Amino acid sequence: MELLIRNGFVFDPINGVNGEKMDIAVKDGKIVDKVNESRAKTIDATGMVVMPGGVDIHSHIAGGKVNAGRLLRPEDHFKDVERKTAVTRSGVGYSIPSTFTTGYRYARMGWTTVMDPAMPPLEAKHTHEELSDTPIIDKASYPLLGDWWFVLEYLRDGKIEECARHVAWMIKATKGYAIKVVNPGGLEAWGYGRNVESLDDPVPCFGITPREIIRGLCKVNKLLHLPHTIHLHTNNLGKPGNYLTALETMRCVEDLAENGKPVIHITHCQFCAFKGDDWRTFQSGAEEIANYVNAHSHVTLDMGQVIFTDTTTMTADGPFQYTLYTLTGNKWTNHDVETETSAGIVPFHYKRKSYVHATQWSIGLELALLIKDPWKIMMTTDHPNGGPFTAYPRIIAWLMSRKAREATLRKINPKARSRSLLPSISRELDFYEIAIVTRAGQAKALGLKNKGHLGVGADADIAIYNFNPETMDPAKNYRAVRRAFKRAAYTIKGGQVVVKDGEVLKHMDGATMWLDVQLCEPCEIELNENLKRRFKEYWTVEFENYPVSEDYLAVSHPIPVKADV
Amino acid sequence: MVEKHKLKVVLLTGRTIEQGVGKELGKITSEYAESVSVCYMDPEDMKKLDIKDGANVQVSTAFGSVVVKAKKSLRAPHPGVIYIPYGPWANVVVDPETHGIGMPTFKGVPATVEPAPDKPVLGLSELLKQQFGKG
Amino acid sequence: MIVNLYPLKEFKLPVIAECINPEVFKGKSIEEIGRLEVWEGNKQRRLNELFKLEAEEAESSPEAPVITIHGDVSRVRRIGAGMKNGEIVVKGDAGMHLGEEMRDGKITVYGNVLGWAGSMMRGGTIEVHGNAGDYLGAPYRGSTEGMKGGKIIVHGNVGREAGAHMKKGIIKIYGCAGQFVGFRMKGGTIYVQKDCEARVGACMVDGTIIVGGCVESVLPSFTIEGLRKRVKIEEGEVVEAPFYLFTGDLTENGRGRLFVAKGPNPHLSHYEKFL
Amino acid sequence: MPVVKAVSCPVCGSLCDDIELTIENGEVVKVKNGCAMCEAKFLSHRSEHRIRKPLIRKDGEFVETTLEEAIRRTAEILAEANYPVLYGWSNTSCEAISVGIELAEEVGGVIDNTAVVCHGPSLLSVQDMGIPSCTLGQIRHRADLIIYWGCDPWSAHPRHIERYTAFAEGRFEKSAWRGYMAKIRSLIGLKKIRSAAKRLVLKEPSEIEARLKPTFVPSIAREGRKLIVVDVRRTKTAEMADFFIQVEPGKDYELLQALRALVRDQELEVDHVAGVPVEYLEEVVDAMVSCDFGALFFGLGLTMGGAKLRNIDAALSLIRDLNMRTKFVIMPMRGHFNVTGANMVFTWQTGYPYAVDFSLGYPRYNPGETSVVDVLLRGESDAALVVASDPVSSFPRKAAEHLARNPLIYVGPHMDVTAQVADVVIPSAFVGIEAPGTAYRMDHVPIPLKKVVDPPEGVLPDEEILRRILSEVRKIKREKTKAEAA
Repeated sequence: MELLIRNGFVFDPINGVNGEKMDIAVKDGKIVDKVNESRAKTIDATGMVVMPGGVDIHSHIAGGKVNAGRLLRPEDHFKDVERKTAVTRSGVGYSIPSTFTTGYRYARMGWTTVMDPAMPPLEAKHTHEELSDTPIIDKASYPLLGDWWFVLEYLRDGKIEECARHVAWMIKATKGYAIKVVNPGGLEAWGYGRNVESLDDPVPCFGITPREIIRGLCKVNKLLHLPHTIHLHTNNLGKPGNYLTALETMRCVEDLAENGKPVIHITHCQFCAFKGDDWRTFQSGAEEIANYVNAHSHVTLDMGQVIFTDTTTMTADGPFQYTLYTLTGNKWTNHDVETETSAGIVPFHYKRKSYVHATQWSIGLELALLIKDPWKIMMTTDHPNGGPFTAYPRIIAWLMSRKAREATLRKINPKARSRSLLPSISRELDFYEIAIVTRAGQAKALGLKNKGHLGVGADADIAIYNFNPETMDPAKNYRAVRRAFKRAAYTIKGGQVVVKDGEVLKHMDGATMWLDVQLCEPCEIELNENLKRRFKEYWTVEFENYPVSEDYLAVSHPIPVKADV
Repeated sequence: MVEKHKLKVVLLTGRTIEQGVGKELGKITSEYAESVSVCYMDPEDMKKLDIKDGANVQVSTAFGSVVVKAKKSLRAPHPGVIYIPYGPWANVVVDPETHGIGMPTFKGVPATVEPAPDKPVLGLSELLKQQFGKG
Repeated sequence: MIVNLYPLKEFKLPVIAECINPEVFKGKSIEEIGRLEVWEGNKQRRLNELFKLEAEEAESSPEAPVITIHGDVSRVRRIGAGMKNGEIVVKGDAGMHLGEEMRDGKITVYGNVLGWAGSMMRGGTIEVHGNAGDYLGAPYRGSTEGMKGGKIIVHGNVGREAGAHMKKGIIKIYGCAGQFVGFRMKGGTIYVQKDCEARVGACMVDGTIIVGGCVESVLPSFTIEGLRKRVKIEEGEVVEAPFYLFTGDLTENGRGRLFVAKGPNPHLSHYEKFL
Repeated sequence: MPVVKAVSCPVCGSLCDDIELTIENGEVVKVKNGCAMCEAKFLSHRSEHRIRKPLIRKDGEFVETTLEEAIRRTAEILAEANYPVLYGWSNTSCEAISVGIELAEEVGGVIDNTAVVCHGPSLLSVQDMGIPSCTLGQIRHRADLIIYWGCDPWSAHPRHIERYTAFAEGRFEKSAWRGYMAKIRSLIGLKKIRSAAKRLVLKEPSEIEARLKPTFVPSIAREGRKLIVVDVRRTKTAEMADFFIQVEPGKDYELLQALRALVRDQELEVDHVAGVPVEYLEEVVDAMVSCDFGALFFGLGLTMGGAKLRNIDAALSLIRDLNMRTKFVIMPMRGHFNVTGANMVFTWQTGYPYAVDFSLGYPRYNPGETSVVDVLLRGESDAALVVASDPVSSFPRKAAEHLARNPLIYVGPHMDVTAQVADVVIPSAFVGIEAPGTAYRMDHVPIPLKKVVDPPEGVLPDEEILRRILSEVRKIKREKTKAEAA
């Protein structure tokens, strides 16, 4: 199968291509130098933007928590339905779409790779069953390891290498992709309804602090040579004044950086860039965070942008979700997972007229615009926490157009408007920068070699948007930008045209990527014996029933990693 | 409460370990039929009706009537409450009303119990024939 | 215009016909109306495959059409859903979700109506001369958006959870009511002329419930406030009788008002010692 | 003899996965670690009551047929139906359920699982309130107060208490087994003392009681894990409890609301609630708010009668209230081994846990309207496929009647009650014994099911049967489209 995309404006930041008119050739699912023009199917992309397929570094699309959210909210689904067609399955939205709909909606916007950021290891099979039912897109998931008893105990005892070996086993056993840490120490404390409040607050019953967990897992990550850094949801998330915690967290691993490479990813940073002592004095801490990030190279961030809509918040941060429930009185689901982690879900409505919500909206955009290097900040909504991923076209419009931002600013809470930094920011991202914050930067941060670019050998995941940057100014025509990104003219996945004019043409499986972490051989057996001994004490399932076998992955895509231990 | 050897009671249906084992052994086994064509009663209520353990009784509700064997409840005292394990016999007398939620009323149905020494407890296939004309 | 609908058969399958709505009929010819889409089971049909349609010009021509259904449409769901004006008259029984999310206009049913009548209603009037099913005026599953306005009158009995999550408006029931009248209600008024099953006003936060008949019991989480000689239901409708006034539900820090007629409820007399 | 370890038990929602089976000549001959139901199930695969050949009803009697014929007939019935019902799913694998949903979508039917007649009301209330819960290990490690309300694990989930709650050994909480044994022994001792005292000392009984009492402190004040049982009858589980509350049938809602008011430090204007003195309730509430980690398990005693779904609403609200004071979780005691899995797969594919109506081409959900019992009671469906369940033995007669009146297809391993009134019967393999798959424990932990022996010759797993039906339905639809075009 050969394909030739002709004459589009290509934005491929990893290869330094900035809007040049060129052809992209595809053969057998990969980008190639050239194809036989008479045999190849041709797509005329004249007057259109061509980019690598979108990559989402953080989007809750699968697993126990997401499904508990779906179950919780029939009223979220019943007016947003997708009818079955000759090629597609039916489903529902809105903020937590069913699996088939999730795959289709991403593909319709030109996204082809999505990372689910929070997999409770004990329930990893569930995450994978859902990922396998999420069509078209490639995906992976990060196991939650920051409060796993093994990690707490080994790090407390200073046994970094032991810890690394067990983490490696866990990543393989859960078919995971990166180390996810959520409110380190806080989730274990939540087992008894408590929390930790600073990096040096000891974790009850374990004699270890969040700082030690973060530093320890950073070291583990390096020992294992994992392609992504540790992926951290900070302590004190969602609390006024937490920008200080975020800064301290970034600082606490400064010394672990080598060669200017990132060692930590602070996720949905908007939620940890709050200044103020309480909700009344609440304001943006984006500037302070941005200043720090501009001066350091060991951190990457994603936005966690807020959209004014009714959505469903869900994180592994049980105590945070509990706070959200006490603030709103809304329905509340909590799900603690033995020995490992927790989870909470609360529906939430971000309102334009609320000072706090409007300020949160502003913080996300301030971060993205004040951080100078687009490779350090990625566009997300922390789907569905800040809003559903289907809002990406709107965020792109805000990033590209001051006019778009002003249009929204006019409609928000006046106090929030008067305090927002946005009116003073003139920066408008161009398509090259948009390609970085929506695909290239994300692929790079994830260490995905074949994603996020259109160089020879890359996966042929391509998005074509019907917007002519030569004749139209995105800053002025932001509505056209929104329309273009909402319904891709074409989405090509693995060399196959899956979407045309925003309509899904094909239901196909995407791959699930996971790290096949290879340890130095002899310790594997030792490791298993050790695990087996403690299994009965720690978990309520048998050792051999715990790991996820490859059968659970519709299309398994192991990525070998050689570890140092 | 007792009127001509008829007792007004509240009917509950539910799980018993015997029913649990019986259903796993197979629904056409005699173990299953014997485990679910019974009605557990408070011993005091049995005295009122002047019946012994194992006597046939007729349980009637607004929705139907079925003959089962009375059994002395080991979970007494629960006067005025009878208990029939889930199964085709109980289904004849439970309240099908779901109150708009999909769940019929399997517990707490007003019922009467009366001795039925002359009426047989039907076997499963006889019961199915009687109720559905099939089976 | 008046549009008369006659069912062409006794429906066995569920029929979904939200197109039976004056707003939709407005400005259409009878042929066009006949071509409107409905679902019968899993098959898509046209309205005229299920109904015989007749149009007649009304003497005074109201702005929106009047739709009259002659016959049993208890299998037909979503009649008048979302309607904003005009009138629907059902001379027979009507199916579920009648007048769901209705904003204005009037629906009259000279028969019974099944569940979710007036669900999530915002305005307008529904009058049912027979009985109504469960969840009268209540929201969809998982939602707390109950009735926000309008009026529902039922001359017969109603099922469970009438007026659940109600915020505004009035429901008058001249028969008996099932369990959980006014469950989690936040405002508005519910009047039940006859008897009420248990758990009236459970978890109510605000609003008023008036019961003229016997209540099976009052929840332990209600507290007695006093005796009242009469209660006003709405402008021009007052019930003269001594009423116990309870407030609750304490478990929700509620200040909802529950009036229960004293006469038919001697079993509540023990509350008088707290007065 | 080969022994297979770490086998998951396909009976109840506890999904114990530590079963050891001894296999001889392709048959399970010995079951270790399981309860009575587990043993019965694993030994039943050799039962004489197995269906071995597909059956079709002709002139009122069953005749044996080929699998191809049975599948063709099934597909014809479903493809022609205007409003078919596809019911069951809780005793099969998630993989089979997934195919079942695709089939329901293809034929525009209503698909429902057995939750509708067990914890459906719980799910409805969860959709109103949410549910503060956890996995069972969390309770094993931490819970110092365990409440079973309207459920009798001793009968329905026999190993629940020993594996996950009061008698389990946890990291921070130890098993209450020894305390329980001591209590039993002391009760036996007490009986002996009493009768000895009567015989020898011949004192007034009240005097004996007065002397004996002080040494037996109410066990609710005892240290360590506590067990409270609330039920309408003194069940076996209730006998183990430190505190038993016998509630009047149908009055659970009042009791729960009263507890809520007490947790909120409000006074009640009544002396008794649901037949229980308010002072007792105050004692129970003390135990609730003073525990470090409480867990409430509830069963069908709350969902099947009285206030039904609102019992659960009140229970969930009670737990929400209690979380203001301490840590408390709540969990439904799910019955069939994979009813939770059925809810999970339904939810991720359609957005809703059960009672999904595909007749308009997209998922619609409204129990009471789209739930199978109501569809049957109103007489709307015109055909039914039953997989891995036995509705005729679990539905009220009137609902079962409508099932039996219309074309009815049964897929399952046993000659169940439903099979006996069906029109097409397709035998299937036992999932978890003869076919592998995945099931979800009551706390949403996915557990793999093993294949330990081969099914009888020619008998396929549910998943494969459903796939064949689906492809046959599609074939029939294509043929029909072609014929119409021509």
